[in-house]
Amino acid sequence: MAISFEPAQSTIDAREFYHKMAVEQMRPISRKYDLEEHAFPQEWVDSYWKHGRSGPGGDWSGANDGFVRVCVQAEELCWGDAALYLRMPTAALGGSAVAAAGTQEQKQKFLAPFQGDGPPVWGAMAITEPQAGSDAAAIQATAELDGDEWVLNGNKIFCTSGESASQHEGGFVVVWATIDRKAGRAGIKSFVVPAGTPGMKLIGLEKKLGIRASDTATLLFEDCRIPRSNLLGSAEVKKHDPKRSGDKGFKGAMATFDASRPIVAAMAVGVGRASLDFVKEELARHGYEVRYMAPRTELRSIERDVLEMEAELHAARLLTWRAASMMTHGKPNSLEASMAKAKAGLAVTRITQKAVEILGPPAYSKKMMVEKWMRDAKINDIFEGTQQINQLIVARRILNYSSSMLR
Amino acid sequence: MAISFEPAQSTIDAREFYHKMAVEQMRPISRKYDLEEHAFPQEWVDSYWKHGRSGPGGDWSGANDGFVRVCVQAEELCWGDAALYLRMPTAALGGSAVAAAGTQEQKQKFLAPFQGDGPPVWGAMAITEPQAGSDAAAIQATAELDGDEWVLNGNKIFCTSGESASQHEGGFVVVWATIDRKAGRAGIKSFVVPAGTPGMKLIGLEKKLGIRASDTATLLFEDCRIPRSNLLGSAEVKKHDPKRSGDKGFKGAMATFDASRPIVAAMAVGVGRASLDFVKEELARHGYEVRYMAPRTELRSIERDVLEMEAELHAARLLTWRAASMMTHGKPNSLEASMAKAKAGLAVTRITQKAVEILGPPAYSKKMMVEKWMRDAKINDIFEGTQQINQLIVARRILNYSSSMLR
Amino acid sequence: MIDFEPTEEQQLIVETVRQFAESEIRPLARAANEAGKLPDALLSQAHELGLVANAIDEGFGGGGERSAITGVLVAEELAWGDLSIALAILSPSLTAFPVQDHGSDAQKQDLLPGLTGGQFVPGALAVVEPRFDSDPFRPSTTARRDADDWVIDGAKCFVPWIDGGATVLVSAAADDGAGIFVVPRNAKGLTAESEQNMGIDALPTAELSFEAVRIPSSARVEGADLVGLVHRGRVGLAAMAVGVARAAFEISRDYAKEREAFGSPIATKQAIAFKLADMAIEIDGARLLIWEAAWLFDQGRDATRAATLAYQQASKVALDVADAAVQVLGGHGYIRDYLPEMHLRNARGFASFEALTLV
Amino acid sequence: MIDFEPTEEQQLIVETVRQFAESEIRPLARAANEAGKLPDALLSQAHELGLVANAIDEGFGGGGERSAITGVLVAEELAWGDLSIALAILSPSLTAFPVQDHGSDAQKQDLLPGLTGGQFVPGALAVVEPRFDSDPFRPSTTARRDADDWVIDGAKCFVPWIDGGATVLVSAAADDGAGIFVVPRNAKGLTAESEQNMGIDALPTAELSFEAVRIPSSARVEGADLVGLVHRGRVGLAAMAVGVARAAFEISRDYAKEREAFGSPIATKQAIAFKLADMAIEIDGARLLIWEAAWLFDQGRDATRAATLAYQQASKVALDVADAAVQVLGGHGYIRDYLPEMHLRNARGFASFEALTLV
Repeated sequence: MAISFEPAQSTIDAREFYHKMAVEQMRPISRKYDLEEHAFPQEWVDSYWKHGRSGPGGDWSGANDGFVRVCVQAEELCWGDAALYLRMPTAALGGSAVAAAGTQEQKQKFLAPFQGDGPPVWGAMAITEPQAGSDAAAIQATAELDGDEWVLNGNKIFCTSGESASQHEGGFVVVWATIDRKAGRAGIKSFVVPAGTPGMKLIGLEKKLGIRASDTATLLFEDCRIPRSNLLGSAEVKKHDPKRSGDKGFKGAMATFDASRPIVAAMAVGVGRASLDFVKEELARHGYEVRYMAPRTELRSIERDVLEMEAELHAARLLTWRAASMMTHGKPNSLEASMAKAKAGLAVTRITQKAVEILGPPAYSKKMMVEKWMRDAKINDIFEGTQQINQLIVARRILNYSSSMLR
Repeated sequence: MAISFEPAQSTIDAREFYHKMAVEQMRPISRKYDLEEHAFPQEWVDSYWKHGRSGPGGDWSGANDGFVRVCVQAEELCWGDAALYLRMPTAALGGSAVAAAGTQEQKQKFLAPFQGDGPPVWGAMAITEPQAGSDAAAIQATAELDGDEWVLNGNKIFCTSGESASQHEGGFVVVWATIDRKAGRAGIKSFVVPAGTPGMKLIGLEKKLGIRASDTATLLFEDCRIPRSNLLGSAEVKKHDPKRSGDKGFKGAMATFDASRPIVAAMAVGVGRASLDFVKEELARHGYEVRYMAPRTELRSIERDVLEMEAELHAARLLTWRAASMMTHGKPNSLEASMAKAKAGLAVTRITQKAVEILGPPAYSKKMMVEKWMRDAKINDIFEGTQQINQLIVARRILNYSSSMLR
Repeated sequence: MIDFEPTEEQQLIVETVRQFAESEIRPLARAANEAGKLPDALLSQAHELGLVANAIDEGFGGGGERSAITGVLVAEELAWGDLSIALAILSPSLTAFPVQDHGSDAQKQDLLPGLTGGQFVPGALAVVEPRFDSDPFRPSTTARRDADDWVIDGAKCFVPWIDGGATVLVSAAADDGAGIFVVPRNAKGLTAESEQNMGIDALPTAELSFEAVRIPSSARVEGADLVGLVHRGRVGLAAMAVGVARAAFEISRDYAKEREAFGSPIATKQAIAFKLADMAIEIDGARLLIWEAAWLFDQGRDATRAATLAYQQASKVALDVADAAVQVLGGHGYIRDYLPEMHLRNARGFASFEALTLV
Repeated sequence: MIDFEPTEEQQLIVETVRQFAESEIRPLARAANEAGKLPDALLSQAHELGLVANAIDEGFGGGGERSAITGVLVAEELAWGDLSIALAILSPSLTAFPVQDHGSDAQKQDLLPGLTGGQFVPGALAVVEPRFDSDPFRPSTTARRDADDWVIDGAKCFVPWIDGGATVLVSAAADDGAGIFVVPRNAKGLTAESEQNMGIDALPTAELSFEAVRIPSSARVEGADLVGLVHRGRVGLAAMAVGVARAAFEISRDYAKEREAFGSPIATKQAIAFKLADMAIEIDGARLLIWEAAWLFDQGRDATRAATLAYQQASKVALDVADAAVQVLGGHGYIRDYLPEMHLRNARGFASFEALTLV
């Protein structure tokens, strides 16, 4: 091994493939689905299902840049449109949970439709509850065993792709619920609820600041029955060691964040780059060159802004790739994943906000896309752990503090 | 009353008086005492004692701008040199404590030398201990009553003017110590220890980043005996209500912060203005005008820096004056005093750091004063409650949280 | 003498406006935003408070109490209620103040009485241009003399375009310098296209296009001072920015005290509490800069520097505070059930609005 | 293939240098700073590690393993120990690299063997000028042809001026563009005045004044690329900035875990813990930018943009981190018993140093 920033050919291919898709399939409909909130982006779903999912990004377990390639895919597609990216028919976080904690049989059963020739399907993960926020241990939803079935009850909000995953046959929602409220975190398990299961009800869709083409659902579980075999991991509740995070099911589900955070960071970088690219194009169009060797005393204010945006964006990108690369090599990357997520979320929030300012009055109008990118970008500072949650994770790791020592 | 930013004539007079003093008495020796750390600035002490202390700043209880005038004085003199300002022969924080919590007799006795015709004298306050930091309730120094005397034992660090106050006859140090360790905060009292009292020993002087002309002393109290009447406030320990801050002595001493924080904020503003004024002069000298109506797209990077520095500095100044004005009118100003202190400390830290950058290579050299102002300024982010302590105070007030709810 | 207390009369006005904002404006804010439409009845109701009329000369039916300080106090409170609605309520000032300050007797007679009558009549001012390098002090829009007329060419954006207005004041470069011109909304060659912006959704604004728009020579506001006008616009906006920031701050503060995570209110976490403290400090700091600029206007002194700094600082603070408020609310900050996301969108506009209100 | 792991050999070098920095440099750092004097023995000791010599061609007694990546890895570790000492240890690179990369055979023969010998021989490079608007790419210092000589006029600052050096490389504008010239320290017309700076106290630096300094035409480093040189300087400095930042971060982290207030370590307070988290994140982000720039050098590709961004980011991060470290230590951060105040002073210089080391 040696430090290198030369992408593998397969990464270059992936970048080209997804960039083309972003330019041709996403950008043309980007504003439309921003304005028509909650409309189903049929053409995009079909296009991704037909061409996108077989593109050179999906399987990263092989050689070359591994998980970095997944990040490059996310960056390119979110350069296209972050909301449409989230709306793609994929197993998403639900799939990661199944892959991380499911048995071979579960993987086969639930993930197969995503490879198949059937109609488009979605996966989703339902964790957050109205009163719980980032505090997974405070989950109130319950799962009770009744004969050979688990009976789920509870209310889940902020479920990305929750509408698609719960309504389109073949998809599924991974639901976090407790099987023993007294056991705290140890009692929390995750369950696969197939689309269309009676008792899983779509209650509403959030109206949001941005990423309006992505469905963010509220799901109600009322005596929702699923087969016993749909539990991910073990049903055992380890009560005696409150400091341990429980079994493979919980841990596996938590571990999905180590993979999802670099992806979310890469998404952020994609949106940020969309803004930055556009700013540079517009500046060039108006005859404002961004100089890398301008004398400090002659540098324009907006030039410095662009230089800072570039540095911040690329630092975020490299932190992201590092976390992804560690994942490829099977190294623990929780710290680095949270670093990347925290950095990218904040950097891109600022970059996209600055882009609107730099481009002046026209950029505040919906005639240009920068205002949308600013709205879209902000989600990256919030979901998959807010800025603050990721700072907390980083802080605990660098201080070597447990979660009880640093709250 | 009506919103007005027109200083009273007496404030204008004070500004002119102290500005002249800053230009003529402070600036010429500023570098000298920065380089000769711990040297006694005889000429400045004499000059202040002879001319400065009778200037139009001291007594603010009268009409006009009241305490704002004291802030204007601090700003002007710290524009001259913050370290020499701190080294002035005044009763300083020790004096404020006596004024706030002392009896008529105590005031007469301890403060008279500051008005008199004798040699220069200093007051000081000794609170911080090696292990206590900002946590006044954790004070370990003890005071025990033995007959008609208090016997003090303990170790005090970061005592501004501690050398001068403890060594020059006529001065005094107000020492915080507990008379009942079990009582926590309620047991903490303040005591006036006259200069030269046996058992009060000067152990060392700190070598510091900046404000090198100001003496920052470590004082050791070993069976240091003072008359019973040197206790400020009552000797009673109110044990039954741990939430109350104790008696007039403690409260009075704490209340001195409501007055001292605006002054410290004004000091910060003075140092910041020194840097900003100099930056603008230098820019003008090099033909760089700072334009207030430049088109956004044409603004120079360093021009924007200056505009931001001006706005930040003046916001800090106005927050300071507001806190001071409330004090003049007898309104509770703890919130506003901490706001001013937090803002000014941080703003001026950044302003002075930026000034060194803007002026390029020559500004990193000791040939110019900006590097010194950057070093001096940082103290304002630290003493009289760090940035963080003041944020904590502000947060508690705006949230209406007690100190036990927000730690 | 330096003092930070508004007069008793001003305190009374502030109290009245604050109550109006709280009980009348705020409850309608979200719906107006989603509908992209002003609540018309509210404008009439607000008109009865006489907020603009009070500043118009008595000779034209006004209260004769022009004060930029009162103006910024009122602007902050209204914008605390809702920015779009605040801009609409105060829009008559956009016509009234330039004409009152610099107009001819005929212009005053023509325009002012309508603004002090029983009916709400909106005003309009076109200063910002839909260009990357829009510069309010140096308009690209031109006014060319042709015989006894002025002929105007160019484009403007962010022009409040509320139903019921008949004229728009337009800044344009003439051969003797930039000036202000009174243009009828229905002038030939003037077209208005509705804008869709990231924020201020409820306020109808238009992008105006002037193609050889011909107006009589008397249509110029002869004494008009574009520089002063823009600065008064900036200070008014700055006050509104502080109003928006205060609204976002208060909502996030209250949310943080209510919302529990890991067993206690999130406001008990230093990361949240200190953020709130910083928001409070920055809001107060920006407000004081604004007050000073307004005071300079009222003193008839040069406020260029003070207004510039206040506008710049308040724009920045509003954006930062609104962003922080969204962050404090977390997922709830990102959805339109709560107001901070709207505050964030609104706040981002201040850097470009320039003269969407006047004090 | 994208990869973030140094080679095994590089890891070994880093480990060695880190140990040297920890056990040899760090213990002497404060005393050297207070004395304003380098610990001479340490330079000889460091010289034995062959850090610069290893990058010089084998033909001149070096190791022939030139790598900018290795360079930045080493620079960070040394600066983590102490910036002044790190700059001194690596100063031979200031002479070696420009000559090796672009010098004539005669120049190489003249200068390189001395740097690979048994004795530490310092190098010197004069690029920054003591002017407000100093621009490393466009020197004000001039080199004028006169018969067979070059005549140099101008001034430079931040020139490392360690005892034992005989020459200084100087950037100057010639009629055919900016170039690099080898000037003997004792050249007539060259005067060196010791500098007193805010930081890097232990490193002797000089402000040089050139008054008609005459050197032979062969003294120009003919192929020298000032632009590339400055960028290599910036990247080396950026790596040192990260080293300084890391040192400040670690000290404040350890302090925060030890220091108690209100009954628990201050690191358990979110305000402190999150600050430390941000410091760690920014340090890592800046380091990766530096690695990429260094990698581009090693690939022989254009690194202008990457080097500029890395330098800018690392300078900023170092200042912010050092300032935050002082803040974490509170009163102790302000006194010279602890290192962060020195880190702060050193960090502020990076924005101006430009080419005080080379990779």
